[in-house]
Amino acid sequence: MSEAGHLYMPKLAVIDRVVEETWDTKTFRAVFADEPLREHFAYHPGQFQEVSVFGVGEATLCLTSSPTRAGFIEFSAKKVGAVTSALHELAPGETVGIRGPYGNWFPHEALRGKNLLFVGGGIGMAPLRSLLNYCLDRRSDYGHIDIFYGARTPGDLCYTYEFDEWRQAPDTTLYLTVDRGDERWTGRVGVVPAHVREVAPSPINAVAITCGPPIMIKFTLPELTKLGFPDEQIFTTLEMRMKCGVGKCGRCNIGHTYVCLDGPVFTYAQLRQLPPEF
Amino acid sequence: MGAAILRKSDVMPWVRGLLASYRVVAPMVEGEGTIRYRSLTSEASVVLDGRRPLRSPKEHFLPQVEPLLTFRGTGTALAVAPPAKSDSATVILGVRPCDARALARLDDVFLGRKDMDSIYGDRRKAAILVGLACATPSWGCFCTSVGGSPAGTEGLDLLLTDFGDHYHVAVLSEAGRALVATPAFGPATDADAALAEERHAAAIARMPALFDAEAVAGKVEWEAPVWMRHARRCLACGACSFLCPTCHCFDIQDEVTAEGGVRFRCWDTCQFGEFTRMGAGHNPRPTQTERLRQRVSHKFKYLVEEFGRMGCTGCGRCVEACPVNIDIRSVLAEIEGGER
Amino acid sequence: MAFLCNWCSYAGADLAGSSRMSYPANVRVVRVPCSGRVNPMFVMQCFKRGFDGVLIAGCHPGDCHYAKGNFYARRRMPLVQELLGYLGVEPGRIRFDWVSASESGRFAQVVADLTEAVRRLGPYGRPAPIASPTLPTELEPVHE
Amino acid sequence: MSNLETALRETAARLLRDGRVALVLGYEAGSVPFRTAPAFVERAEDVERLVWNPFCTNNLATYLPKVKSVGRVAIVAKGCDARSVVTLIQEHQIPREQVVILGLCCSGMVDVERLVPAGGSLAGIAISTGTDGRLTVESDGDRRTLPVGEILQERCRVCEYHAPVIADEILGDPAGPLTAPVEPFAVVAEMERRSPAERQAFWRAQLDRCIRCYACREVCPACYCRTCFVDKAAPRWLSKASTVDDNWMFHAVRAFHLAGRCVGCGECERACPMDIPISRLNRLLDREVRGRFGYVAGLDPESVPPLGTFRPEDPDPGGHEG
Repeated sequence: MSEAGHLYMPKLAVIDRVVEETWDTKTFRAVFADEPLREHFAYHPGQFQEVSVFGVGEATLCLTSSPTRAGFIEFSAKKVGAVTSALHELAPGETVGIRGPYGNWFPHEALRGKNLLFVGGGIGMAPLRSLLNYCLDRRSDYGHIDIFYGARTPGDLCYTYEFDEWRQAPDTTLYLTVDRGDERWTGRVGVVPAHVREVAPSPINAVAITCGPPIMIKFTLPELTKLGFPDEQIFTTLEMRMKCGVGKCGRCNIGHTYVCLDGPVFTYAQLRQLPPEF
Repeated sequence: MGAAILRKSDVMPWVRGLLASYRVVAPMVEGEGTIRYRSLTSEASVVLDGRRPLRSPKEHFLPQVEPLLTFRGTGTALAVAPPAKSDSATVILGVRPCDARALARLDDVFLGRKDMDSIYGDRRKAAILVGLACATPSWGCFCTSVGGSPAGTEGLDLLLTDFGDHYHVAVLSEAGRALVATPAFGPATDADAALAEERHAAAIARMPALFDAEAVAGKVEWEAPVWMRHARRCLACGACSFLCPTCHCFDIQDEVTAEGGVRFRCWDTCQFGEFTRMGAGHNPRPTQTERLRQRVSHKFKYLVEEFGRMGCTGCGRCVEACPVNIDIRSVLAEIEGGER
Repeated sequence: MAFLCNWCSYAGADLAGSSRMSYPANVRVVRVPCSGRVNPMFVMQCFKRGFDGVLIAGCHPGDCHYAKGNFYARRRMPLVQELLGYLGVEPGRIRFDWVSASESGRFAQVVADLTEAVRRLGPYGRPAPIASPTLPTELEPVHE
Repeated sequence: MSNLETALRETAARLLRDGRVALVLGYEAGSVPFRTAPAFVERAEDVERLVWNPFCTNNLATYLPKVKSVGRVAIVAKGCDARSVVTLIQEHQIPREQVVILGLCCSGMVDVERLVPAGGSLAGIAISTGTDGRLTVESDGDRRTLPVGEILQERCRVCEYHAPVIADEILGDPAGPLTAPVEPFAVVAEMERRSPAERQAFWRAQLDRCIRCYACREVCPACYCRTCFVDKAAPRWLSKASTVDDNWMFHAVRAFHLAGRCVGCGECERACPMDIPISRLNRLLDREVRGRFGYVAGLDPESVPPLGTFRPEDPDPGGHEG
């Protein structure tokens, strides 16, 4: 047994802050109990982790904070199952277990100098936010940034408190849309892919990063192809049922690809190679 | 590496001697006559004859349920502890060649793929495997069709061959030699070695290969009527996977106890519906057709692509356990023969 | 563990309490709308979790607030006693009876009888820890 | 037996050709001589796959809720299987008019372990059926002739309904040659002679061997819940860990869910890879339901299941003393 314990031993972290994003989604900021780890928990945008609520279980959640902002980690959870429901009951001061970071990440090195097109839907914005804030913290490394973010209703939009920060960032444009507006909504209405088609961002020296519900991905990928984005320059992160996160429990394979090891970030070109079982 | 002779009457004295410095795990009869590998106490009755047991030594390295950690307290006072160490030297008796080969497949995943699982790894390092060659195959056996043999030595430290009132003991490793260095063992002559060879050949002759597994690996296709044809009668129970010595999928869950709680891992199977069901209900493998395709492709295609060797050693337990007679040998023969 | 139907038995127990009747304190009460609501799984879960005895009390036939809940229970619970008895749970551990809202004395008596019977039978058994037949199972003590 | 097989194939072909059914659920040859496999025949020319022999052990009624979407289904049903179909109709899992029951008068299914002497191997066994229904078995180099009646499964030795109680077509002789059934509840009484402590020890040792593969649940026609209590997360009745207590809870609750519904087809015990005698629990409840409510499962699709109704004159609780 290595001194850090076996592969499945989580590290303890204390909930520092809970933000209610929507009626069923919360963002948790956690601080590692172990002092050195608090500062040096190295991770990349796009990676995921197994969050434990002891007595209930573990949930696979991506890191939504950017590694450029050290001292804490953030993850968002939609209330769908036993563990996420238990998470939603937690208040600051409670302890959770963290295993990770796991999986690959958005290739932020390779994206340097490129224009970035973010296309997010609902809770799918969580992994994109990690990369977006990473790029905004190193703004000069990247070209023009377009952000398309949509949700079913205005009440389903997450991270609303960072919208201004995103809008006012240099050479960055934020397009918000909702499937159904309400009386106070003045922005765009309609599904995200439609707005991407309408605005038609240029694919020249550009990369698209998208994540959202399967239905949105299904209609966004063809739009990006029509706009001229080559398959290798479209990145998405797959939501598969994962359990161990380290390639042992046999749960997250698509063909012989293990999403927890070879993903969760894939290019559209890679997705096309995978058997249609995700 | 040499050989020895062990009279059957000397087996239990030898085993009692082993208990002084090893934990001994051996096949023992339970309930209605089914055999299970259990940790031995001195007066237990070991079953070393008969056919390959329905349960395998996999259970020692990857038990059906084992604690990963315990926890107590809440808030900032929550404390977590690792499970008891399980790396004490262990001798496992009566390991069939197909089960020893199966452990090598588990090694690929638990020791090889990316980070090592130290819980499994510690037990593997601490285990000495005493093999027992198969004289008569069980009705589901097909080890010879997947590159194995009833007298295979891969992964074993000793191989016993039944000579009636005594065993021929082939020494296959230094660890095995250490076990044989006791008065219970007598010298083996060249004639013994020849007789062992003869017995092995006879056992192999009883098991002609049913298909060429190498060919099958290349012919496993995504869209093929063989999946639906066999999977239609599958009832989605877990018998095939739980008894399979190379199936290793597990789930991790928590249980609250009086003192606090325990996180454990337990066997799971891709044949169960909720194995891949996601939070919002989407399930990439909704019916048994996808699940049979996953189970067969994983062992005969994906693992071949990743490790260069199949994830099946032909023990036949899935064939014998299936309540609706889904016979993986028929599935593979159909795949090899192409769709008739 | 005592499953008390809200309209009769629980009221009877409440009356027993308010009129200062003494009955063994080691009974835990779960209020259910009706004895017909007591799912046999509740009874089995009690024994699985280490309870030593279970009482299911409902209204006398004809008094059920929902008219027929206790009639269904009257068919169900004897079968539960038979099945669990077959599995080794001594019949004395499960008491199924009628207690009306006014029968506070009877409630105290039923609880006393059941507790005495269970005391004589002894503890039913502690839930077994997670065990593997080939490995040690003692979990290391949780160090603070 | 073979003329039954021929009659079965002709009936199936007729039903398929006339378009009266979209699917015939039957048995086809298995991968070894002593096993058959459930068959799904959809075309008249495929009826040659259908077989009838003493190894047709599966209770095909378990497939009915799964295949009913194809339209009308014909099902080959032994006496016990037909009673399962009655239960499914009674519990509105499949409408009566949507299932065509091919009732086979069955003379019992073989207990595979009894084909060979103790310790013998079934590997490479050859079996041929004589005209008189006796089996000639060749294995491990010797030949034996075995009358089917002597190597029956336990459930067949106690069978009271070898002629199906419900059928659209009856194949075989309803007054068939089955010998007088062994008293079905003797095995139940045997356990009741043991003390509670002995019973508890017996069942804990047996259920400790359960690997929770759920073969017993999946082969059982009466177990058709979409989400079984085992798979529920809120409340979590059962841990996924196969501890003896959780196994105990699973089998206790499942047995109770079958009270007054189990027809005693014995498939749960046959399918159990660990040979755990779980059908005894159902046999006990069958005896109790008959004794207390005069009800036998799977005889009348119009009747109300015993725990779904009551009679005012049902006995009051006896207030069991220790």
